[in-house]
This record gives sequence, structure tokens and C-alpha cells, in this order.
Amino acid sequence: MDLSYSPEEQEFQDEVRAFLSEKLPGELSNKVRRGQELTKADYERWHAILNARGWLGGAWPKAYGGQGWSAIFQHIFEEECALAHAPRIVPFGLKMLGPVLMKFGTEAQRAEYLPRILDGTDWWCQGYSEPGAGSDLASLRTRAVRDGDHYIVNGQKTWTTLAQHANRIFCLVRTSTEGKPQEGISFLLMDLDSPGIEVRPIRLIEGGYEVNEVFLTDVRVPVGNLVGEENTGWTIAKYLLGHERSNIAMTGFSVAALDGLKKLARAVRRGGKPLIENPLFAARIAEVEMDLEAVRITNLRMLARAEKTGAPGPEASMLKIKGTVVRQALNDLARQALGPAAAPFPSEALEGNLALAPDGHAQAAASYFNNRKISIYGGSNEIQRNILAKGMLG
Amino acid sequence: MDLSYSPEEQEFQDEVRAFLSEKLPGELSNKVRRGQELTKADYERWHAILNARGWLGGAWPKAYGGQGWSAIFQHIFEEECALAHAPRIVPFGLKMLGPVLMKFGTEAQRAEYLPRILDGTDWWCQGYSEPGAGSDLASLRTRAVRDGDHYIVNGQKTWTTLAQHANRIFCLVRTSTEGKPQEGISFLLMDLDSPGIEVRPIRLIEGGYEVNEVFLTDVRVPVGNLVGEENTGWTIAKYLLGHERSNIAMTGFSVAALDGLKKLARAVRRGGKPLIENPLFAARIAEVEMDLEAVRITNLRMLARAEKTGAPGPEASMLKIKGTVVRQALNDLARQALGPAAAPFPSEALEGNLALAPDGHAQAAASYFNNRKISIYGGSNEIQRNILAKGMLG
Amino acid sequence: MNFEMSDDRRMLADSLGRLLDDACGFEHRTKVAYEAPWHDPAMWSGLAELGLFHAFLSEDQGGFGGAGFDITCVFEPLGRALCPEPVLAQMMGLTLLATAGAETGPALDGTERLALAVDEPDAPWEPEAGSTEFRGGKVTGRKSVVYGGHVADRFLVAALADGKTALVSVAAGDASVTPYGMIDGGGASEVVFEEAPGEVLIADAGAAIADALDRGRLALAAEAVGAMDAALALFTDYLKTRKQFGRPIGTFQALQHRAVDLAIETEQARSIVIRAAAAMGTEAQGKAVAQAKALTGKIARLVAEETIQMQGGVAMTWEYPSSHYAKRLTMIDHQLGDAMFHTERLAKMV
Amino acid sequence: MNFEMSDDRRMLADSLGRLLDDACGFEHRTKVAYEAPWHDPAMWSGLAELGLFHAFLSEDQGGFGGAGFDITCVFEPLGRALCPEPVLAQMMGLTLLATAGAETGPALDGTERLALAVDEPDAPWEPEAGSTEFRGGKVTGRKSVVYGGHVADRFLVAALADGKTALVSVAAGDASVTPYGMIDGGGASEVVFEEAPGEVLIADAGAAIADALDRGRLALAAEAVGAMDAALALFTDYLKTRKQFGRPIGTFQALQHRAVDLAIETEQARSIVIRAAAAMGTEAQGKAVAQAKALTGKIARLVAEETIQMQGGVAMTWEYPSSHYAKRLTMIDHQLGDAMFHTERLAKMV
Repeated sequence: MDLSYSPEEQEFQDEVRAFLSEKLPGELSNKVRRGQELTKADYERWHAILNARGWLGGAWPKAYGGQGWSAIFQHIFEEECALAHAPRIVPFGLKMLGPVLMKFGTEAQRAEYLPRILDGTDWWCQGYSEPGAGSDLASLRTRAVRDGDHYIVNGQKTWTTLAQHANRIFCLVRTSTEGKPQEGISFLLMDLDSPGIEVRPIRLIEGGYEVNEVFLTDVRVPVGNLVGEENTGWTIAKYLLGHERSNIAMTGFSVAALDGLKKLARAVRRGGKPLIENPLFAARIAEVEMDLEAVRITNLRMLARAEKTGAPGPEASMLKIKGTVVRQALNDLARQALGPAAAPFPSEALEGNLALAPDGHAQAAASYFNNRKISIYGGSNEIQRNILAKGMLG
Repeated sequence: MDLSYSPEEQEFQDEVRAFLSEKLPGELSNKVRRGQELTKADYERWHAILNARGWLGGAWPKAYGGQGWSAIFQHIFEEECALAHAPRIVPFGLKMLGPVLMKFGTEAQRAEYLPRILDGTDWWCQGYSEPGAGSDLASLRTRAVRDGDHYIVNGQKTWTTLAQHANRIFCLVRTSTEGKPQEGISFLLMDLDSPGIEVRPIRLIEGGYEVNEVFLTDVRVPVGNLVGEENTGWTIAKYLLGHERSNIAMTGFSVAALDGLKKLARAVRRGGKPLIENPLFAARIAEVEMDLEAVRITNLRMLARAEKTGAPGPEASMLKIKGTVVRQALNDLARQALGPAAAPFPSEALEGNLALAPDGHAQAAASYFNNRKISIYGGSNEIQRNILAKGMLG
Repeated sequence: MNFEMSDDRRMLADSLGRLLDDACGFEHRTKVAYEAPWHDPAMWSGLAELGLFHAFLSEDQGGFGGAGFDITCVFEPLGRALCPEPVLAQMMGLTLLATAGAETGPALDGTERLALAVDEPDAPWEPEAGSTEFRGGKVTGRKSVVYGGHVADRFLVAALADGKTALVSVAAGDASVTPYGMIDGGGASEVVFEEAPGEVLIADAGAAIADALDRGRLALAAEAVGAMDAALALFTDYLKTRKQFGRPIGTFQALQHRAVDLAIETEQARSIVIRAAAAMGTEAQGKAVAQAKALTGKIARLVAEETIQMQGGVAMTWEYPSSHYAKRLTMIDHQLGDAMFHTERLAKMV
Repeated sequence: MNFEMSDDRRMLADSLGRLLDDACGFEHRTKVAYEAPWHDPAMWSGLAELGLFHAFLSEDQGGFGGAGFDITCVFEPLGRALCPEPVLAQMMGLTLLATAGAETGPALDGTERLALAVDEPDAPWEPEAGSTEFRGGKVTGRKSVVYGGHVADRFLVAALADGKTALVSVAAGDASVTPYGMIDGGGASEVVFEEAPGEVLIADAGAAIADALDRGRLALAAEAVGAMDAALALFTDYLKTRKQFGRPIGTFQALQHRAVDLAIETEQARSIVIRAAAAMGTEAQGKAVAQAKALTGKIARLVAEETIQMQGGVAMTWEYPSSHYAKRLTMIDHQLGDAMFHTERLAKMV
């Protein structure tokens, strides 16, 4: 038993810290810390900084311009980034499509798309969910019908995150209605500029715009944009889901949020004293903190196992559930801590002498509402429980 | 809107209080308050005292020796009894079989059995559950086969409360295996002295004996002991379940338990101060108290509705769930309040100078464990949720 | 024992419900709730014409109500409709004017809009702990998140005067008012008084303010119950109709049991509000109101979180009313003391 | 990073597991656990012969272990087997003897049985708050619920001496000992000292006792994880085989989701115990142990309550092992500080 990083891992951790302290622009980290919406330029700026260091695709094999990071290196990198309030890396190209192309793509597809992901030429988005197919993804109905060298695609995708910034989309589409629903799905790449594609923003609960509907009407897609064989899209989707497990527990974000919460509870006063001296509120912080500490260790256990066996095991679903619950509990306490000051919207409107919340917390309520999403997307916590139940009870 | 009792009801409440203060023996109320097991003689003594006043079957119609109490009168009576730590009335004859015979029994059955319930000649127990049929009662397998003027009964019943004190049992038995499982069930009365009946005690988690297994081997039961028509037992069982709703939320017990808990938390010291001054513990008491207050009002709302419409409505299942959860939370806090002193068993072994728990609380842990049953028996809280879901979601 | 609303109250609640159906439909409500001035004069007039504000005062005081159930029978429909108008501020203001024996006519007919300026940035929910002062006829200090302050004609201000908490009336024009909208809709304001001329309405106003706050808490608890009812109705409808894996999601037992728990808790909330309404004006008022505010606060958050989680993505969108109920149900706990604040008060009474 | 047990520890844990399979089977265990003297000399000897007690001290101290993971690798199997022997008392006693530099041989080989006498009726879990005194070579006071006290040869007593908390050794024969069984099995005792001759082992023992208590808390947390594992194994087996309404109850989604939550929480418990074991001897020890004890206490109760509820009546019976796991999992929280006690300590550290 040894919970500490190896000397090599520690050295890498130091390296990441030094890099972040030197290269992460304060404008960006302040925006992240305050929960403000990032612009497309913000993301691109950060991606470019990372790419210059060769770390944007750090987990990619060296052959594709990456560093071939182990799961633990990847974890260290992401945790440090979160602690430093770096913008998150937009995952659709780097963590989703990239690995899919490496495993299922043709040589030509890899050569065309992988470099454009790293250098920022392409911004991908993900066309999975549909209005009628959320948790039950396999019931998707967007049709792709072969017409010579093209597929003609008709249908609708939804919850497409940051599609407003994207120029490309990878989609699950139905190419056959025979057999089980899973068997007729294909994985198709599209140019968002194609005629017949329309992106419409969806406004979210807290007022922001980060997801979209994508309408597909007689969109012509070259057959060369098919990834893998026709009707094998479900295998690819499952691979992607099983592969994309790093940062699933979001412990880096949560550790940073806990730190922010404690500062907030010291700054805010209730009953004439700092809120952190309130025994009930302090006990709640203590309770979240012990849960977070346990999630952090469970996360390390999963990483160690993945390093050995190559598979994350059922801990992945557990981490998704517990990691999101802890993160939401932290959002909840930050919102609560502000009392009446949490309610004004948008809080940035109140500045200077009239500012209501300590720096970094004006968006506490908005972040709380927005983060209700994390236990819904990427396979809701209910779906994760179904998966775990199958393993546990057969 | 008026939450107070009518003048007539208030008068009755005063009458019950006066009666309890005069007639309830201190030996009995002390045993109840301390959570000690009552003997058969204890129960019989209390039944006799109530019967002498005409209140043992207070909810029974006057024609059968009762008072024809309204649901509210019955509630007042039971709440006051609970607050005074009176022994509970053994319900199997009075609240279960009695009403069943009144509705489904023959004139002869009523004449024979009802008086013997009130005067204490008969102690009934209930033969419903079977080892393979708990929540899924309709799957019961105890067979009753007609043989001339008798049924020959073979099978096994379980969770038969206080069968060790009983001389009679009413059973659900299978008289037909055709059609749906519900359709082949009959309601049969038996003498526990009948050859072929064996009662074996089941020891419970906390060490006590209050339930039993009842083995039935070629038991000959006169056909005159059939209640209602053959194969209509399910209707009777459902009637009984729907009818037996008084005291379902156990608010009287819970109010008494809350009172005891507050006294306990004043008597016990932690960190050099009374436990009740601990902000976390006091907050937990406050939380249970508000839940209990709400259950109490929901209970009154149900009574008022039952008084008007004759039916308790879905609140009955809600009250079962929330009432048991509150009761268990109170048991939980009392156990916790004792700290290390909760653990010795049986705690009465430690008396005088060595007594560990304030008077009345030596059984706190045992009561906590024993009361895990209340959310299981009589239709578990999961079954209640199924019932409510059907009403809510169709 | 009787849990039926009186005919008068039922008529008022029904009329109010009909008015809100017309004047506060989802799209119009969302527009009003989130755009300056966060207020619809027509809706306000409609409420006033209904005689709504008269329900908050007794006949002695010039109204036709004033009891706890008069408050709850109004605020439940307001909660169901997510009405963003500052009725709460008007109600608490009227209560205090009446207690002070001051003129209530213009406020009763809705032509004068009141706001209670009590909270301060470092002392939320504790009027005694504020540092706003009244001296030589002038008020100086800052009041924060003043509900209804965005449209108020007059502020009723808690201010220290001669070592006591006084209630001082200040015309809105004499204060520096920064209006803003709220994340759950509707408006409030920051209010800064710099030597603002004020008139003392009650010199030793601690008890009067505490009573007004209690009435406000009861109103919010009732509003929460109304919003829960509406949120649950949307939710159960969704569970019955939305299909996943080939069947309505309401047939999945794990969701069923959680849905049932929400229904049970909503009944708990309803019950504790009834209890508090009945306790108004009795010795039990303080404790019963604290219980009602704490328990409804806790349950409101549960209903908000669970209805979002079980409905999934759609409940995260602005277009679907469920998200707006979730916001109101969550943020209602931030007004006049949250569940923790009141639980702590209750913990000291056990 | 490495989450594998070392070979030595794995061998010890495996040997211990086999011994407990033989010597602490359910029926025998239940008999020993609930009948005076609540102790099986043969089981005790078996544990001693395994060298178990040597695992609690470092090589310097005459053992072969002494680290946090040496404690957890022993107490997890003890928890799985619900072993009623007072190994915890022996472990804490040995720790203190070694810290004091006193003779540990007879305790290491199990011939001397130790018990730590710390709690008092009005001061549970707070050795500094006791009123037992040591004066002129004699101990006077009462210690309450002394685990292992029912069979101890020697008590290590926390007593006030010269304004400090001293650790005093008192022979069992010099104290008045009232032994009794526990509701979750095993034994303890009330111990009254009346001018009992004692020998000071550590004059200023506050830190040494605190460390021994931390090691005890870690042991209990690990024991809880072992008991959770065993309880969950019984439970999942029951869910898979028991049928209601014509199918295994483990196919009902509402139960599935709750079962999954228990599995998740048990992993949380395992993780926090690993964290605490790793923190022993470092600056982080106090906080990490408090977290482990608080979180396992909370989760243990959840596992106990939920496994009873979902298995139903059968889990309420004495004959079915599940009930005994539930009792141990519940009562473990009553030893060395419950979840609330440690959460409160942690709340002061946030």
C-alpha cells in the first residue's frame, strides 16, 4: 500500500504546476474561478498554449503528436489544471473523436483530422442524443440513407454542447432498421457548414447558452466520412464511453470548490460571526470534505487498477455517481452560504461598493443550477446505477 | 380551517385522560415507558380494565358491545393511551377479526366469537404471512382441502405475533389453485389446540420473542369456521387492510418518544455539558420534531377526510411510510444519545449505582433494533410506495 | 376539526387563480420576471382590483382577512403561477403600517407600493443585527436584497434609534435605489440611505417586525407549497408520457419510489403550513412558523433537485416551465431565513 | 501508487481469515458472543499463536508491524467474522505499553490481557474530561463500558495526577469489576477503583492516549469495512435468490438502485480507511482518522438499516447472520466517538 506518486509522477506534477503558474493567463483563471462563461477565443487561447507545450493531446500516443501519458499522468495533469482554475479542455475532439479515429478510423481519416484537432483548425461537437433518445441512446432515429457516394442524413440531434463554436460534428446515425436497435447505427463525420444543417441554441435553466439543437435536413455526407464499418457505430460509442473515464469524478474541480467554499464561509457573516464558525454549517462542510476525500482515494484506486489491467472496472460508474453528488453538494453549500446575496441575477451587474458576494462567488446560484446537469449527462446517475446493478445482481 | 377538536371531542379527550390517570397501573406504564417486554398477564390485565369501562372495543358498534366511536374518537383514545404509556391493545381480535366477522361472518360466528374477544376468553393471532409469501401475500401456499364437514389444512405460517399467548388463529389458506392466485384464498378460523398445530418461537434481532412460526399438519377444521364464501379470502384480507388504519402513523407513540428523548438529552452529558446543548444533536431533534408535527397534521387531515367520505385515501400509505420513518428516527437518536452506555445487554443487568442509562432508556438500543420491524410489517414501506405509485402514475 | 377552506377564502383563491391563469401565463410571466422593470403594472392592478391586499388585514384594520389562512390561501396560488409581483413586500408592509396605526388606504388599493428594508449585507435575516441608524430625523445605512424595492414607493426601514430597533418610513425618492432582477425571476434592489429624511412609525419595533417577518415566512412557505404542487403536476405528467426503452419512464420502479417520496414530502409541507397558519397569533406562532419555513425550505429543494434529475435534460432548459419552478423552489429558501437558520432557532427551543 | 497489500500482510490476513473460518463460525460465534464470559479462550489462543498481536507493534517495539495498514489488515477479517474477542483492547493496550517503554512480552503472546479504561459515565470519548484521580499511588474513580474489561488481567487507566492526565496501570484484582455482555456480542465491564494501587506508566499521557485512541478508531473503521463486505455479500446473495411476485427481488429496480448505493458507500468507506491508514504517524493522522471514523460510522448505519429493510423480516431474526452484522455495524459507532462526535471535531478544523 502506497498512496503517494512515484518520483517520476511527482516530478511531472511539479512540472505541471510550474507550467500553470507561468503560462495560465490570469484573465482565464479568474473567469473560471468566478464561474463565468468562457468565449470561443478563451478556449482557443488555452488550447494553443497547451499545444505549444505538447500537452493538449498529452494522453495521445506520440505517433499522433501526443505524449503517451499514463492514466496517472493524465490524472495529475487534469487535477492540477482544475486546482489552478484552468479552462477545461474541450473534450469532443481530443478525448472523444481522437481516440475513436486512432482505433476505428482509416489512415486517411487520421491523417486528415488528428492534426487539425491539435492545432485548433477543427472544433468538433458531438451528435449523440436526440429529442426522443436520451438515456435510451440506442433508440435514436436520425436516418442516413446511402445514395451513391454519399449518405443523405435527416433527423435531429440535441444537447450538442458548444456546437455554436464548432465547425464539425460526429454523429451516431441509423443506417439500418433491421435487427436490434443497436445493430443499425453508424458513426458519421460531418461538416457543420454542409447545406441542410442548422444549429439552434438552447437556453439553460440559469440563463446561459452552452448546448444546442442540430437539425439535419437532406444533408449530403461523403461515404468517406463513415468511421468503421456501416452499422458498427454502437461498438464505437461504447468504446468511447468506456474509454472516456479520466476526470470522471471531477475531484480536481471539487477540491478547488471546497477551498473556495471555505474561503467564502470565512468571508460571509451570520449572527455577527463568520459563517464558518456556525456549527451546523461547518459540520456540513466537514461532511462533504470527508466524502470528497473518499472519492479522491477511490479515484486513485481506479487509476491504479486501470494502469494494471487496462480497464477501469465498475469504479467508473461509482465515481461518476459519487463524484457528481459531491460536486453538487459543494455548489449547494456555496449557494446557501450567500444567503439573500445569492439571488440577484446576473450578479455581476452589482459591482464595486454594491457587490453582494465575495469575489469569485457572484455566480454561486447560477453554478448550482447549471451543475445539476452533471448527474444527468454522459449517462445519468440512474443509468449508472442500472449498469452497476447488472454487475452486482446479474 | 379549524385544527381543534369539537367540544364533544375535547370532552372525550378529558374523559380519557382522567380515566388513564386513575386506572392505568403504574407498573404497566413503567414497563411500556422503559421498552420492557409485557407478559400475557400484563396485556390481559389492561384489556380487562378497558373492558370494564366499555372501551376495549370502543370502535365497535354498540350492537356488539362497543361505543361506536368515530375515527376521531378512536384517534383521541389511542393517542392519549400512547402518551400515557399504556400497553397497546392486542389488535388481532379487536381490530382485525372483530370487524371482519361483523362484515363477513355469520350470525352464529358473531354470537360465538365477538363476546369472547371482549371478555378475554379468546386471544387471537393472525396467520397471513408464509416463509415464501411475505410482501407477495397472494402467493401463499398453505392448503385447505375439503373433506366432508372439515377442511384438512397443511402448511406453514410465519411472523405470527404473540402466538405464544393465543388460543385461536385466523388464517388465509389456499382452497383453490385455479385462476389468479388471489382467487383461490379462503379465510379460516382455527383453534390453536387442534391436533397438528405447532407453534415455534422466532427469536428477534434484539433477543426478544414476539413472533412465531406456526406449523399446520393435517389440521382438521370444521367447515363452520370458514368466514365468508370459499375462495373469497382475498376480499376479506383487503377489507381488513383498508379498514385497519387507525394509529397507522403512531403519532402518539412518537410524541411520547420525543418527550422522552428531550429528557434523555438533558440528562446525558457530553463535552461537560448536557447533550441537548450540543448544536448538532439539538438540530437533529428539531428536525425530527418538525417532521413529526407535519405527520400529526397529515394524520388529522386523513381523519377528517375519513369522517366525511368514509375512506382514508392515499394518505394512509403516506402515513405508514412517514410515521414509521419518524418513529425510527426517534429511536435512532435515543440510541445515539446514550453513547457507549447504549451497548450493554441486557442493560437492566446494571442497576443501582452501576446503572448506565437514565431511567426509561436502558432498552434504547434494543428498541431501536426491534423497531426496524415497523417499516417492514403490515405491508413494507416499499409495498406502500408501489401502491402510491399506482395511484400517482397509473 | 375541519380542513376545508372557508367559502370566502375559496372564492378569493379561485378568483386569484383565474386572474393568474390569464395575466400570468408561462410566456408572459417569464418575460416579466426576467426583464426590467421585473414588474407588470397591469398584473399588479389586477391583483389590487381583486381586493387581494385587503385579505392581509383584519376588518378592524380596514381589510377583510388578516388571519394565517388568509395569507396561505393567497400565496399558494401565487406560488402555483410563479407570480413575480412583489405581493410579499406589500403584505409585510401593510402588516406593519396597520400595527403602527398608520394610513393603509393607498397600499390597500395598490396605488402605493411598499417594501420592507430589513436585511443588511453582513446581517441577513436579523433585523436587530443591522447597523443602519436613525438620528435627528435622518436614516443612514445600507439595506440589501430588498424584495420589491425595485418598484417601491416607500421603504419601511429597520433602523437603530436610541438603542432600539425602530421602524422608519422613507420615501423611495429619498434613497439611492439600485434595482435588479433575481435568478428566480422578479426584482429587488440595493438601497442606500444617506441622511435620508424618515418618519418613525414604531419606536420600539422589534416585536412588530418579528411578527411581520413571521407572516412573511408563512407566506413563503405557502407559496412553496403552491409551487411544489405545480412542479409535481408537470413532473408526473412527464413521467406518464415520456418514453425511454420503449415504455413510459413512470413505469420504472426506481423513479416511481422517488416520485412517491416527493408526493409524501409535499403533503408534509402542506401539513406544516396548515399548522403554522393555525398558530398565527397564538403562543405557538414563533415555533410553528420556524418549523414551516425550515421544513418547506428543505422539501422545496428536494422537489427542485429531484424533478430536474428525473426529468433529465429537458428540465434543465429555460423553455420548459419545470426549470423555473426549480429555481423558485430553491431560492425561496434564501428569503427570510433558510432551513438551517430556522432549524438552529428551533434547536435552541427543544 | 500501489493499492495492493504487501505479501506479509496478505499472508497474515489470509491465515487470520482461515483461523476465523474454523474458530469463529456463525453458530459458535453467536454462542460465545452472547454467553458469559463472552470470550473463548481457545479462540484467543489461536489468535495469539498466529502472532496477531505482534502485528500491532513495530520491530523496534518487539513486533513485526505497527503501521496503519498492519491494523487494517487484521481488523477487516475480524469484522468479516464478527469476532467477539477483545483484540481492540489488546491492540490499544500494547500501543500504550510500548509507548511507555514497559514490558510487552506477556501481552504480545496473549497470556496477559489488557483493557484501556478511559471512558466515564459523564464523559464518554474524552479522556481529559474524566474525574478519576491518581494520588499517593492509588487510583479512585469509575470507568464505564470498558471494552475487554470482562476478561482483562490489567487495566491501563487514564487518571488525573498533578493536573495532567496520566496513564496508570492497575491489576484487575485491585479493581471492582462488573462484567457484562453487549447487544452486538462480546463483553465489557464497569470498573470501579477505590484507592486501588497503581503504577504510573506515563506521567503526561495525553498525547500517548490520543494516539492509542486514533489507532483504535482506525481499527474500528477497518472492522466496519470488513463487516460491511460480509453483510453486503449475504444481502446480494439474498436479493439474487429470494423471489417475490414470481421473480428474484434483486430484479426490482427500486431495490437495485438502493443496493448499488450501498455498494458505492462501502467503497467510500474502504477508501477513507485506506486514507487514514496511510496517514498514521503523519501530520494528517488526526483529521484523517476522524474522517474515517465519522464516515464509516455513518455508512455502517446505512448498510445496517438498508440491508434489514430490503431483506425484510428474515433480517430481523436472530437465526440469520444478517441481523448480527446489522447490530455490530450500528454499535461500532458507539465506540471511541460516534459520527457526530468526530464530525464536530472536524467542523472545528475546516
